[in-house]
Amino acid sequence: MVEKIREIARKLLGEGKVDVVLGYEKGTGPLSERPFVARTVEEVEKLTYSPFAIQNLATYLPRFNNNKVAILARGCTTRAINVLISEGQIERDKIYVIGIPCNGVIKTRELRESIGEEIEDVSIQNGEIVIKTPKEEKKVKFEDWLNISCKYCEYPNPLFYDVLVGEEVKPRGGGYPDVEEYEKLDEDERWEIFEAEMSKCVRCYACRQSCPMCYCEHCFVDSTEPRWIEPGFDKTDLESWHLIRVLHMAGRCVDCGTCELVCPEGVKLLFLTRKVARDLKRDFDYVSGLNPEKPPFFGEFRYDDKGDFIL
Amino acid sequence: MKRVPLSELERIYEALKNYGNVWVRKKNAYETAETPEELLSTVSKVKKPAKFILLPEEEPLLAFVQDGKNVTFQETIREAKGVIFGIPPCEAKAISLLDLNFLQGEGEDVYYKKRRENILLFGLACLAPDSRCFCTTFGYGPFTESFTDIFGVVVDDMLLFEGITEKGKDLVKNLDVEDAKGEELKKLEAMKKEITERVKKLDIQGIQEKLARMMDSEIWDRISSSCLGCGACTYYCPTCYCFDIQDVERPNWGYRLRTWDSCMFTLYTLEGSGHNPRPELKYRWRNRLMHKFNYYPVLYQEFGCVGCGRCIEVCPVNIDIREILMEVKNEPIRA
Amino acid sequence: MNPYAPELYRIKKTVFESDDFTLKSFLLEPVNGNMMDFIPGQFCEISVFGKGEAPFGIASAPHEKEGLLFTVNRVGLVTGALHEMEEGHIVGIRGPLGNGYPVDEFKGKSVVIIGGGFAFTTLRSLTLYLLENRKDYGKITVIYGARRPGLLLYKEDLANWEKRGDIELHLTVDTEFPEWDKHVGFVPQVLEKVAPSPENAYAVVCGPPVMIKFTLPVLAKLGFEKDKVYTSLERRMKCGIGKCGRCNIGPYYVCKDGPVFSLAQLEKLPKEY
Amino acid sequence: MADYEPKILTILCNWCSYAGADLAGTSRIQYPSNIRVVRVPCSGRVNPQFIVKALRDGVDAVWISGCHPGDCHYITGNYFARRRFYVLKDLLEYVGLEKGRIHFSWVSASEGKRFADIATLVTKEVKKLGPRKKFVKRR
Repeated sequence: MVEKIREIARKLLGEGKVDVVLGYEKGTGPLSERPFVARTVEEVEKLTYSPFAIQNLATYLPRFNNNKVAILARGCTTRAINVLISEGQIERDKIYVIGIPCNGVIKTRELRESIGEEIEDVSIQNGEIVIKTPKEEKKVKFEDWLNISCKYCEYPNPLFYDVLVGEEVKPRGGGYPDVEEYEKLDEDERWEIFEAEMSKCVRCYACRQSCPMCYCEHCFVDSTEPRWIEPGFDKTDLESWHLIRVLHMAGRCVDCGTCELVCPEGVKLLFLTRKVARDLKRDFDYVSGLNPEKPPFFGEFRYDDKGDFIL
Repeated sequence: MKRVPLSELERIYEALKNYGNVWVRKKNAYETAETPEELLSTVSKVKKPAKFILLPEEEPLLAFVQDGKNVTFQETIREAKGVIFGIPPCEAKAISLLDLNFLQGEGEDVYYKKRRENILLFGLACLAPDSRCFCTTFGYGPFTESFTDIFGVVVDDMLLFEGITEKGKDLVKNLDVEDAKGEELKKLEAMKKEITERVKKLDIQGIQEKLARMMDSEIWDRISSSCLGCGACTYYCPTCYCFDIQDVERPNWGYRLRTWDSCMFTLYTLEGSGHNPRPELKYRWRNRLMHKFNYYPVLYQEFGCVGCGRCIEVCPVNIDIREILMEVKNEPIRA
Repeated sequence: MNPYAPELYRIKKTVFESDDFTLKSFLLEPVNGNMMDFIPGQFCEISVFGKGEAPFGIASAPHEKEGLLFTVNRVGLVTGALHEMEEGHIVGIRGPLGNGYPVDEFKGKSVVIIGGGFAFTTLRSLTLYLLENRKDYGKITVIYGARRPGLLLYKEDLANWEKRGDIELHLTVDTEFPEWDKHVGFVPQVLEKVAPSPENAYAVVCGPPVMIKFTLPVLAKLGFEKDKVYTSLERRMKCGIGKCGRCNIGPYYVCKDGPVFSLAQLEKLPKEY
Repeated sequence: MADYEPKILTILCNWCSYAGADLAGTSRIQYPSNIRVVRVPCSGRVNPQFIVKALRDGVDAVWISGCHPGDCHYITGNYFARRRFYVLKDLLEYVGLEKGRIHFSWVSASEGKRFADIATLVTKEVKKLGPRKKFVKRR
């Protein structure tokens, strides 16, 4: 698969069809694969791909609006591209999509931290992640460390592509069991968990910056007039920040999970975004990023929208 | 050198406790120890550095009351007294770098000073440098004692330690502990050599001068191309200190709050007029790297980095400052 | 001493400087009666409690003991709140901050003061200082321009200076206006026309970036050396004492080592301003 | 809790609900004084951030009222609002905020009685909940 990606990239850059190829390269140490912008044929040799490549590459697209770009795209990446097109941020014909059917990405940070010691090498064998530390060889189940969105992903295959690398995979079958699980808890338990999660936030905004949909130049969190979110670390400010961000994501979030995967404090965010995605799908039959022609969720309405909560 | 068996740490714990709060290493942050056993923490790199104690992520500077057209205010200096137990040399050095900014020059930062003066650094040698550590690059190592007040090493089941500064010596003097034995000291020396060598040293000779000539290099484009522009690297960095001051308003009162800021944010330099002297990520990256490896040396003859590797670990896209330094080193300078 | 604790000042007088009501001047007097000493070109952090702090150049001259004068352009949170304030309101002042113009270095020399728009604030301070110590300085030339007559600051002072024989004042506006009998054209053009001699002279330039950009080549053409041209920079600032990090240009902090720099100094620094 | 008088931020659209409140007043229909009215052009103008901010800044509950579906002065403003409020309300309740802190209603200009009834109902419900313990600023 990696060889195929390089071959395509080499050809695209060599023939001058694109200026850059957005892909992944090996990170520092095992269990990390990071975004990489290949600009020359030589640099193509660095390109690689594995389930440890967590960042959704669509985040970088608006930066390259003046270039022809090839992008490695999973299902969620293509959905993000669709949303970005529908919101007028990028143009489809400037983007060459190298589609990658995806088996899900691994919660690399969480896994690394759970190991707690130096990791020398990592490989994936027969549905298991084999982790070599100086002391021992640990095996953990691939499924257990899957990003929660990937676990229930309905769109693992790129929705569109200019070239596809590998065979399409079978969707894991959607659903939102994690959200339903949370809903079963009683009100106070839910609030306690929510508050505990949010108070971990250090306001580094890695979630916002890594999100393909957070392209706003001026974020509401930085606004001083009016001051939606006050400076400092009051719980209510952290909570409001994440709640409102999730609201801004309604109908736009493509459930790639990047925000949660990159958070240095491991703040759980997907239980919020996925809750909204579930509501939209269940009650409005709306799934984000399937169609670049469709207006944004909050930009349209139906006369028979749910209204029974209104007195 | 003094010695105390790890099983009898309560002998020094009481003395530390008498001095003030005792912070110990926990996985995520330095926390107050409730029992002497907690001194035994084996965490080798605390995620949130000790900077969080000296320069907390938020801190009210003033509180004010408004009464019609009148205003009165009060300074709200939050003091702290205690011992940071087990702080590794890299973080202790980082604090010495923070001191350069906050305690030197015409305007001493009283808020920082009030805490710094009363916090004792009980350093411990770092026995488990990981693959992201590169402290030896900066002329010190996992066994360097000079940035701490008291410095110790755990050798087998024994804690060997000694006072370094006057303050540290005073505290050690009054402890009921015996002198370290010859063979323990010998073992310590062997450990020091072995562990120090384990840390991968970078050759950054001449980087300061090189950077000075690279202002207009295209390398900044390349370096910043995968950067997302979040503030994780700077927030977890033990030497980054940039802060913001904002007011919080309530009906008829309010407070002035100092919070961390990051040079990687657009807003950091955005002016009221809308003009931004560092409009793109590449300029912000240039400033961050220059600050640590050129401006800091120009101002204080010290690099603004201690090689702890935290930024490498917390970066969402795993940008590795070591690779960048090497890239800078190897980049040809165009005429 | 706490460098973050402001002194309380009371607003003594306010006056709109421009006809579009975006520029308002505030005369401030210390609540405790102790006026600060300062050098022209220095600035202060003004606190509007509850809104925050912002830096403003001091527009009054050190010898004007009736109060500190600041002229504030309404742009954001702090300046907006400041504009709403009236006589008697209390604000906080931290300062004087920064280095100020090298008035001692100017001694015995001629000084050409070139200003544009509302950046004339610290230049007013400088001009008044030079006039107060008139015998110490050579020829004083002031070239000041704005888009239209209504945007020129300190009209009373300008009228006074026009009457004096010991200062050469050139006012200009961008385009023709009824009843405007002075220069018409941009500041750099007027500078070229006036052509002050670089002989034994210093130039001080303050204004919007675009004005500065076109003024500097004219100064070079006239023969002003780079170490004889000074300008005052603006940057986002918070602490004002070189601690918070944001206003650095190279290893220098605009708040502490600036805001006044010579062109010779700036040439060696990254173009981050 | 008998003497607990909650503050309820009430955002009313100019054309229907505000007129409805007016009618309630001119018709001398009694309703609780706990509501604090803000008039907006249309319920579609209400940004969910307003609601979150108001709660955080200390009101006990928020009630938003607009024109009945089909009656919007701007034709469709309230339909857009309906979607937003649905998502917001569900999300806030999902994270554990008590049900009954946010209310929405449609009240037309002729429904003075209905306005007073809903005001009474909302106030009663909020009183039942008591002072807010969640989402409260520490200082």
